[in-house]
Amino acid sequence: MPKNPHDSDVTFIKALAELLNENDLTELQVKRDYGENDSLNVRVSRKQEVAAQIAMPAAAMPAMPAPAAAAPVSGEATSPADDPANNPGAVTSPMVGTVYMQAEPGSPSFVNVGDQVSEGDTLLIVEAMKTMNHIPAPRAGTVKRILIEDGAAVEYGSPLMIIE
Amino acid sequence: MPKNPHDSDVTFIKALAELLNENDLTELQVKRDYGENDSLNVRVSRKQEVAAQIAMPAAAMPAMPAPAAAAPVSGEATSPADDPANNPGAVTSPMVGTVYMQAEPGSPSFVNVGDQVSEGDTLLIVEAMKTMNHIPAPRAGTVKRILIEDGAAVEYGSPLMIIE
Amino acid sequence: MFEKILIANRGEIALRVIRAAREMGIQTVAVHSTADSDAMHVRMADESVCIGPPSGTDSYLSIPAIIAACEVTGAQAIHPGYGFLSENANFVQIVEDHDLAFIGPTAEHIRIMGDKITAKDTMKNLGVPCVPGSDGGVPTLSEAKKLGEEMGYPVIIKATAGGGGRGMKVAQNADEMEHAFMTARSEGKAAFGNDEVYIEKYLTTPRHIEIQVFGDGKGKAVHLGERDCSLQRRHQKVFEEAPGPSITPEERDRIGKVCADAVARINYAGAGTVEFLYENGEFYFIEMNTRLQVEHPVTEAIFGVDLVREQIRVAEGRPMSFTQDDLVINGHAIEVRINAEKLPEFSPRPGTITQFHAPGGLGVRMDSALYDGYKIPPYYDSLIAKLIVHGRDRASALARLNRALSELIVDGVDTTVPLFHALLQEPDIHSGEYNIHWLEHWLETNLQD
Amino acid sequence: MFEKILIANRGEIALRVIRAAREMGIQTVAVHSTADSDAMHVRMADESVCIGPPSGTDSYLSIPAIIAACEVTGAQAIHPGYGFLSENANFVQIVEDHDLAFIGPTAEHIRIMGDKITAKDTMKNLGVPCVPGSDGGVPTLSEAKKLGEEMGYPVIIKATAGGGGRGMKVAQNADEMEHAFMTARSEGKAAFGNDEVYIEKYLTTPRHIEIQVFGDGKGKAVHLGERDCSLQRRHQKVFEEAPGPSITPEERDRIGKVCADAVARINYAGAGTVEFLYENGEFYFIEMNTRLQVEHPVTEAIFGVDLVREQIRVAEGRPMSFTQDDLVINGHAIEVRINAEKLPEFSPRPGTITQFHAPGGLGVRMDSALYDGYKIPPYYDSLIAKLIVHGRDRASALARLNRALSELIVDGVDTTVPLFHALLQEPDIHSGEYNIHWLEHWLETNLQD
Repeated sequence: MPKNPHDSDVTFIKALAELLNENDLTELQVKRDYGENDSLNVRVSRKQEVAAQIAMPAAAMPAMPAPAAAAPVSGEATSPADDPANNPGAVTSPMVGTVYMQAEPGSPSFVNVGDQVSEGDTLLIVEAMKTMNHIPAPRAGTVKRILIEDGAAVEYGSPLMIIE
Repeated sequence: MPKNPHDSDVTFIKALAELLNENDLTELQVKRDYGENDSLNVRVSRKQEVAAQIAMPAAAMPAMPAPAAAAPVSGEATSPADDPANNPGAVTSPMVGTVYMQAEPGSPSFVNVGDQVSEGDTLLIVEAMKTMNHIPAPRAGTVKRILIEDGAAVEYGSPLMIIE
Repeated sequence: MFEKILIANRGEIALRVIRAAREMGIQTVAVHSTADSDAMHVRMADESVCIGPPSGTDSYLSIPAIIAACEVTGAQAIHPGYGFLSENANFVQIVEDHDLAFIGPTAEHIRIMGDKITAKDTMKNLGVPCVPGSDGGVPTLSEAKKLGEEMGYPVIIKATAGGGGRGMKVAQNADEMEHAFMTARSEGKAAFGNDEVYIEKYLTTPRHIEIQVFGDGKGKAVHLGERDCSLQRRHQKVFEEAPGPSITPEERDRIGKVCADAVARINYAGAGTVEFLYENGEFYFIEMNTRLQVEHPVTEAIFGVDLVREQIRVAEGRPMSFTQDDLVINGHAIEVRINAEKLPEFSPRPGTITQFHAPGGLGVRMDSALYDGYKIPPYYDSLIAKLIVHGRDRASALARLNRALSELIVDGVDTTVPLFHALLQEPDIHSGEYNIHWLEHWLETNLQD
Repeated sequence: MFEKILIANRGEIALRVIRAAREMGIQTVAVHSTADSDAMHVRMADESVCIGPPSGTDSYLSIPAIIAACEVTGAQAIHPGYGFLSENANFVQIVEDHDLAFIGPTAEHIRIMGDKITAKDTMKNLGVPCVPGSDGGVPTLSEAKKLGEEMGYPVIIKATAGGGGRGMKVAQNADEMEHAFMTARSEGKAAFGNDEVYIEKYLTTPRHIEIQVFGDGKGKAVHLGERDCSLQRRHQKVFEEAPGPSITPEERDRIGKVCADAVARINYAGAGTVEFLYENGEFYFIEMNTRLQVEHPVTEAIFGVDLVREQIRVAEGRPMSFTQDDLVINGHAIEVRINAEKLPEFSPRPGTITQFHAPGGLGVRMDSALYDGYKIPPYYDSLIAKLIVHGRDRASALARLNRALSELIVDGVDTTVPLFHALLQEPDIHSGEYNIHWLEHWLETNLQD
């Protein structure tokens, strides 16, 4: 999610919403990156009712208590394309546990957005079974985003940070 | 971060949406990368398999004893197109019962293939509950085919003859 | 013993009978209208016969078509299910005249119980308690007041020629009698040209309690306790349970024996239900249904019996497979009727089932003719599934109902499932404190748009 | 009492536990691998935690992941289902060390029963009958012959160091003893460098009979009769029934009491199964499973109990909800295991379920995690559904099984359903005359391509 939404972003999204309505679509996805590589990634879909229900049986189970976006889920958007876990720079949790951003309460965070990290630098700690597991950077790069908060619960595969 | 290629993007996506609608597609994916390598990646799909499966559950029930081609069924081909009941000249049975082609054993048949009949002429008898029901020709014409045999059982709607 | 039977019905009840027959090794013939060619009962039966166009009158109610279907398939007996021809004495007579067996009581018993007045007289003579009332017309106010004192207020004064609520007045006490009596008379006169009125005890908050009976047609009969079916909307039951939460074992034994003895004395054959209003510990006969009830599975659950199998056995001339002593209640069962209807109006919603997923696990029974892709035709009843749960006690049955409803998926049409989710939030449902007016009341206050 | 429990399993058994918990008002946490994100147990639970990649070793068998999942969700107890960590004493110890409750027996009981020799010694001391055999090695032929006379032929001579069938010889009578004894010794010597042998009674056509026991962990225990699970392929049960067709009420009471007394004396907690070989009226202990069995629903059906609910109760420290006197057998139940496997090789067939339709009606229970569109992952067990039927007697249960199988639809993958259709054609299945070799024999002669 953009941190400082421009008016033009709003206009853009509004235009997409209208498009969706006018054309009776059910889904419209855009991935944009006008940075170095100037890329665009569009997905437009109009699912037939039946196909939709079959393809997304979770949605077709309204009576069933929603598989609660359980504690461990990081609270990010759920659409697959938005999911930071799909970002090629994502560092995901190798285990279930509780995240600590610093070595101990009061200490500075291991890393902050914008930091340069080397491969093997500790990014954060995941505590599981009273054990503090240091999660190392899988590669050198810049911390682009931090996707979890101190004290949050994570499950296996939860995206933690984006390092590019 | 945002430049302003929005308008052109909207136009582009709008064109895709219309394409989707016009062509009765269900999905359309574009991946564009006008950076160094200038690549384009398109996916267009129109799903109908799922709907088809839902529409034909009979075929999907192999474990179930086939609704036995019960006695009353006339034994003709089963493909809908071949089904004589769909022939515009078909005369169908208005009731369940047993067919007799002649007034009594030994008598000549009411009609034979090639006969000219007038509206109201008896074509055959359907016996039900010991009652002999004369089945009249619904219109004048030529008996093109006789679809049942003397003594056969028929259900409601079973094709009896084709008169054209 | 039968080798082949025909089921003169459709939907879940046709399936119910096919299942029992198949388990007994009996071949089945399904009949169907042109609208039901793809119906589950047609798929499940060994043979099928199309008997007419969509209209029920010309298909499932067509006696000649059904008899002819027996003739062409060689079926020896007909199970009528419920509804359609199940309580048509004329049909039963014709079935018997064609040397076919009717899986149900005799035409005479159906005829007697089909006429409300004859039924009440018959049952009264057989010792079954009825609503106290005047024997015929009550000509004078003083006589009316005397009757009011005798049977206890409130009472209802009804025009003999009346119907549809007109010419009916309730008197809560002796003071109200004069006004009620006069008004009923004058309304009767105005509406029906007849000012004769009769008087009955008026029940304010009764429950609907029905006793399941079963006779062998030869003078033996048993009862299988009661069902409480008080939760009704416009006289349609929506939620039934057994045993009834308000009925004591002593009451059950007493009224059950009265009913079993009554049907035994008339040599009743097969399943029957004696329906009562129940208030303040007293039972008041309403009518007898001479057929299998929609809600029979709750009785099957708590007694561990197969009532359809038993119906077929008795129709074959065999004895019942259980005695009164064999019939011991085990736990508690609840049925909810799932209709293809849109709330809050309960308007029928035929359509295509895009996904059907039945709940599973312990103590759950689904009776339904649904399948993925099934098209519910608009011509017939909107009942599409019955969910029956069985637990060790009432609380666990309710918990199981809640659990099972949360697993059920019926997609593509609106159903009454949300009603049951809502009912399970109600303390009165959990305490079992409801009567025949409860649901209507509740709907008025809770199911507005 | 627990407010939230975690189910350390997947598939139908995870669903089974979720259903019981939901009916008890307990919140549930499902754990799952990345391959099971769309699995039914994940959908049905109140919360879910992804604990690892597809490999069972790194997910459902990962003790740290499961303990951490409890920590982050606040689950107070863990139900292990069957398989995976259900009989891992080390896991149970760790669970307890983390102040979590394990819904099952103690680590010590699991450890004792997990070691075949300790288990046998323990059970023998507790009065449970075991296979007669020599106490340790038999050095001479004359001693071997003496033992043969004592325990009765046939006997089997096994190399102490042996395994995998090598160094094992059967002597049908005294005449064969010399040859068998010498051969076993020399094979043992050749294969394992050790010619010590021991001798056990050899059972030729035993049945697999297992006794369901249940203890409160405080010295009380009951038995819930037996299950006959003799129909096995490569030691995998495929068809289980209760009561066992060969077991008399007297035998049941006797062996049941022996088992219940044994587990009571060690303060066993929760569900357990004492497995026996049964031949000529005698029971011979094989092993004890310290967990819920796959086939527990047949026992639930005939006793009208919920074993998972009972497990949870006992883990909460509450007493059992039934006594031995409450446990009365009602009817007969059969379970068939439906695997995603292709006959005749029984090769696993993961894939997508294009249509799933469960059988319904009276006396039918489906325990399955299937749904329309579900993708069976290739990483785990091929069991996809258990169909359990309950009838008034064995014949009606078999008829119901036949009927229910004819309604079941599992499209998209090959399943073992055709095996059960075929078995229901076999007179031996209807007479109940089978033993642990029957199915392998039958498969050899009937399921060739």
